[in-house]
Amino acid sequence: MAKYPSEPLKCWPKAKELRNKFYQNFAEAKDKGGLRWMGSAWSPDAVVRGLGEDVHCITGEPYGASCAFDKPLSAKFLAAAENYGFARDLCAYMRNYWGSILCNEYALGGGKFPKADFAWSQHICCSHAKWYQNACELEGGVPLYCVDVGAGAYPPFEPEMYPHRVKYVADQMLDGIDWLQKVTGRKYNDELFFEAVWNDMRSTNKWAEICMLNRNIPAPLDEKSIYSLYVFGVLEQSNKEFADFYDELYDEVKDRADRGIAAVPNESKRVMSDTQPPWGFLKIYRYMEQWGAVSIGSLYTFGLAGTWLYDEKNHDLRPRPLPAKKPATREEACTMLADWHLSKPEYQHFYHPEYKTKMMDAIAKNWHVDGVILHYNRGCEGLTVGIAENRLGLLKRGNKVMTYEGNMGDEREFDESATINRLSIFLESLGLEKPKR
Amino acid sequence: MAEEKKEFWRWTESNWKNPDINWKSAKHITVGIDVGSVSSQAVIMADGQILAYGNMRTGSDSPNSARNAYKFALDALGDLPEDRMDYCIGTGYGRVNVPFADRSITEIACHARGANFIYGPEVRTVLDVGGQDIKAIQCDEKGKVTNFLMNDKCAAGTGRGMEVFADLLGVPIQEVGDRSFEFEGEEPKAVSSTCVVYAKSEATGLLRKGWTKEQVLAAYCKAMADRIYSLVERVGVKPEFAVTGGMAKNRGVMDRVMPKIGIKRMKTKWDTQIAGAAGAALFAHALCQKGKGKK
Amino acid sequence: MISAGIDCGAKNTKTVIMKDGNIIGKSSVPTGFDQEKAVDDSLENALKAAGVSRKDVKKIFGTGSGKNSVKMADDTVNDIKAMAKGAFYFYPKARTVADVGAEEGRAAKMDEKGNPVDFAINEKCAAGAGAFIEAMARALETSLEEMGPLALKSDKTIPMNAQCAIFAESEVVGLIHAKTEKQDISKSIHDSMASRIVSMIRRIGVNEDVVMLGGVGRNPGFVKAMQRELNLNTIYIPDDPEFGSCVGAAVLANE
Amino acid sequence: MAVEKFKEWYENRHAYQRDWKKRTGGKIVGFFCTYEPEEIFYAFDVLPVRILGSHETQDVTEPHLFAMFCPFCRDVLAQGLKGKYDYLDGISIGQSCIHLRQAYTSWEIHKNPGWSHYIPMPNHVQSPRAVPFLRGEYELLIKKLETLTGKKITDSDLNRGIDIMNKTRRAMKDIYEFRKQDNPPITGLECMYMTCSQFFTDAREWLPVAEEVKEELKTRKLDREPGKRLLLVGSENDDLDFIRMVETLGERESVGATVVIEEHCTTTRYFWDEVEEGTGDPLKAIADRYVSRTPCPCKDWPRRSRLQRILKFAKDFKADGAIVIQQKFCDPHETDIPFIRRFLEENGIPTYFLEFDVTTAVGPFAIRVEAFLETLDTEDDLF
Repeated sequence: MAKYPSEPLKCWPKAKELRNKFYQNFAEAKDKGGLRWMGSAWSPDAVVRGLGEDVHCITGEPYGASCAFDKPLSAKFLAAAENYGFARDLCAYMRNYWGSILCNEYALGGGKFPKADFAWSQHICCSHAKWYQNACELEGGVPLYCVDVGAGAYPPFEPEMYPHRVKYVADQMLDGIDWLQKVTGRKYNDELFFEAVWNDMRSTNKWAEICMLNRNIPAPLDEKSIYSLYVFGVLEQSNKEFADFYDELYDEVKDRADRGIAAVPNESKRVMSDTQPPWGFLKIYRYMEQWGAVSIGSLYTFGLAGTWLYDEKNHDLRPRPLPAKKPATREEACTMLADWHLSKPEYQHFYHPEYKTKMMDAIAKNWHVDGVILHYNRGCEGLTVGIAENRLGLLKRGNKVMTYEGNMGDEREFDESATINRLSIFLESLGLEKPKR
Repeated sequence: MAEEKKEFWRWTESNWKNPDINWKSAKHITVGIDVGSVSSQAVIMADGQILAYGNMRTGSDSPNSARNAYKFALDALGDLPEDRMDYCIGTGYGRVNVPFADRSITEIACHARGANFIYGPEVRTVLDVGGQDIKAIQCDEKGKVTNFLMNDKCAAGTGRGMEVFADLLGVPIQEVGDRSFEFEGEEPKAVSSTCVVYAKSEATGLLRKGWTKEQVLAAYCKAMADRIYSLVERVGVKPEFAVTGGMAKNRGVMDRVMPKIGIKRMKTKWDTQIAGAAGAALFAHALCQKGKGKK
Repeated sequence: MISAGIDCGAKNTKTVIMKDGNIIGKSSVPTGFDQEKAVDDSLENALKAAGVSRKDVKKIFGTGSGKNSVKMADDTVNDIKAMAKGAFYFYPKARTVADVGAEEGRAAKMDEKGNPVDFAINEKCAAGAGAFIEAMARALETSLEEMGPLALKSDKTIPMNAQCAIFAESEVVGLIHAKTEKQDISKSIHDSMASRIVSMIRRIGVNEDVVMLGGVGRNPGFVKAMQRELNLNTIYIPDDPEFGSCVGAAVLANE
Repeated sequence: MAVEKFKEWYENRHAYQRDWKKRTGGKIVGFFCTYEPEEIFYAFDVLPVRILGSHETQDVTEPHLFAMFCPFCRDVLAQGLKGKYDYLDGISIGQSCIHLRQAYTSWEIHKNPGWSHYIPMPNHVQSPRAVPFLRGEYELLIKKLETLTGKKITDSDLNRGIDIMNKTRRAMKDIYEFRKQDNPPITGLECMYMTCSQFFTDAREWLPVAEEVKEELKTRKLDREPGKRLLLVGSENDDLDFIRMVETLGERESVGATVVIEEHCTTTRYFWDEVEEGTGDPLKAIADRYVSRTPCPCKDWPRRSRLQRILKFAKDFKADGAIVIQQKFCDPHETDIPFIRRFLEENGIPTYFLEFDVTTAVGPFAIRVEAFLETLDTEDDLF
């Protein structure tokens, strides 16, 4: 008794192909005389693209998540990290990553763990720079550069974006360009850089536009699919192919929305989530669908790969518009990129949980959400910082909220049956009926 | 509910005397007392050789536990006057509550020294699984500790947990090891919780599902083995490897830990529970020899 | 109309028979290893106590961790809902309920109809459940029944730091060695557990009227400790607090 | 002994601070992390006091902090929620770890402190861009403090702030010199009372007492065996009970110890480095100081700059071994500790690791410390 028509996404094969190519490029970079680098999902990867088109990256977070899908392998990596002396409560992605180095095993396609030529990352939570600092050391001395983006909240949360703050971040990028040239011995190509900056903004703007389409009832995308699609904005935001793909994807999702195609045909309640899910247990989303609940996304999936601005007046979250023109000088490109990155929604809660609560509540209201499910994720202190206050803040604003504890990348900390039990209680309280047994 | 509850956890207390040594010809009589959270041992040595020992359950009163264990060892011997000791060292969790001890030394040092004695000087890694603690110790050829690690804040995988479990299943503690292998078919998956209280409820759930006691025991022993292994692995295993404490006698756990470690554990004719007390008595003996004993 | 609620818990299985909203019979039996048998026995006993026969019962709802073993149930109810309805039955004014079972502590906030609007569950650590006091009673070498009254005799505050039931055991032994009065240790045990439960209740927010369900509601030492921690003069506890969720299930069956 | 005054201050911090307000009519701002430029507060004649926990179990922070955040930030937040600091005129934090930031923001949400200010202290302190950025932030802080006090300040006010802070730092370093002696005339516990009480008192009142102690130490002899000399390395640690336990082990056990030096944020990371005076740009000089001080590990990258300082401490103070202490769930330290331990071991300093919980009793640690001290014992009488 489906309420809405549904159909699979047409761009799945393309998405799969792009993803495979990305990983393959990294693995094979050296054979073709190229370079390999490692860094976080939030690294300003556009800067690196000025080194040439044969420079490929491995992005730590999606790699850590990929490990989590293979539970026995992940268990081995986690144990290796623990045996080295790393605490069990550290970021689960990071431990999977270090474990891969320590075991010298590559989770994507097997073989030895490909050593990077340099590390290029950013720092906002307490772990990001330390992640690669340690990885560099474990790999026997790989050079490291990190851009600190902890320069304060973006307007409207702060009255203005103080020039010295943007300058701090932009100047680190400028220094980073010199550093990149020094450690690679390559000459830097500014044109490639300008293009990459533009693609970074294009892809993250378009991702936000795609998420906007999920305001539609029924939702054209469910969060499980979103997880497979947002990854491009996470892997390498400045990648032109990814930006182009998001254009295509936008058209398809727009068409679905126009035609009333649902991701979940029996959608009768809409929920949103927060933070990374326990990757090994995405079946909890299927379970919700059986009840007729669709997860329409989250500030996490919207904001990790998308750039938005919070509109205080209308209490809404809106895609950040592209600037009027592309950058023309190195300084201008760094400034534009710094300013763009500083406005990431996922950076704001590091300064105050209220900022995140406002954005989440705006999603709840404008995406017609009936309930909020917060994952108290033991695997990531960065995205769970302030989450208990978010819960209180969302409740205060009249939302129904449930929480569950788990871990995005360490299955030992997820209790499946207890979580299912909580979910059923919550879904029932939203007025859904449990599926017949 | 009239039937009185049997205490399946209760392991056999024992004492022993060495028939080959006459204490009357000994120069130094030294005593080591190990008051643990679950069991207490007293080892009496004559010139560095074990003369007698006693092994008992610890009561809630540790000064008495120390005295009782010592008395129990004296009982085995029969004719040694209680005050004929040159030096006594207390060790274990209740070490500061051994009223007649001249000095106390941690059980970490004593287990290493004791393992060196009961297993031989080749031992480099000692695993001691006690009532509440798991200790992985590295030592040199003299039995001196070079590195050690202890479990923190959670008693999962310890001897006390095994006792609670034996009680729950109604399997006498001595039989747990053998029984845990007596089932048909595949080895069951380890229980997911080694927390004593939760493992209990998980076990109840498994029994309700129709598992045999033996399968449940296997699953629990496996979980304990996993937990113990993770600690051992963190300190690093250098051969030779020896196990002390009560858990050494539980093949249900040990036969599941050893394949993971990948080497054989050393064998001994001695009761593994007396290692700590033996180490203490040996330290006492060394002090006497150097004229640093009392008097 | 006659309805029944059966709560198959970790330790005991309870049944309540209701007629037109009044309790007419109840029974509790140890759950043991065979849940289905416990369910049968408990229902049988309760029917006997109520003086009605099985076919008089129009609807049976099951709840508790073993709710799927309640084979004769027309439907099952989740623990939170059953607990909230039970509390509402006894104290319609209450908006906060806590239920402390043998292995789990739960708390919920309710609306004016007794439906849960927010909830918290204390899982994974026995230090916040009834089993904790039981384990501590053994360490203190006293009976579970004596623990509460013992605690009431003490006015000392000794912080209990161990977070694991097994370590708490040795902390208790340590206190005995230090010649601490049994009554003071008992109070410390109850304070420690109450603090954990209150921590959980605070997660959903404390309202004036708090209802407590679950077997530990019979333990005066624990109740006193809860009052202290919550800073409340009264906590509402029905006469047979362990039947709370069971009553909730029966009420829902009746509805 | 003057040294006892510090213990009194430590234990009666609230009474002192309330009294200070009454006496001076001044304002007090509570700060959460040692990345707070106290010089600027002193320039405004505002008293900056650090908020530390009370080491008591509590049940008020559960709704605000998810379980995986460190016990220290919980303990700190509990102080606010329980109203123990209701006399403050404001709160502030210089950004370091995100755990403590949570305590700050929850405090701000639920206690309405009136005045609050967040300083995005740069994380990339090894970048030349950090100082100009931080100087910009200090200008914002000054504007904000003007709203609190209704005052304007000049460079000479800033110099006054620098002067008093530098003097307390120098006094403490002078006192630490005494700990290099074979039998130090001051224990680790006393030093900890001294450094922590500086967080709670007006530096101008604390300093003369410290100077008095300096004089007394010249002739003081302690009637105790120093035992093994220990270096403490770690995260936030004002766990006086632990240090007391370590330093009194020798009274009942056959091994004893004295803490002779620490590398953590309640002592040396806080006070060791001074602000350069007479540069003509005091605000930049202050920024320079906070950027170049021994960092918290979350700012110690890409180079691990703490290692050399820790080793120098170990050598200068002749430590026999190091105890590495970490608050449970403290991610910044957890990312450094495996490397610090390896580094110290390679340099001949044995280490032992302890995971702390400010609200946990020190009892279970005694056996570990004692066993560690036994491994440091080179006397062969036992073998």
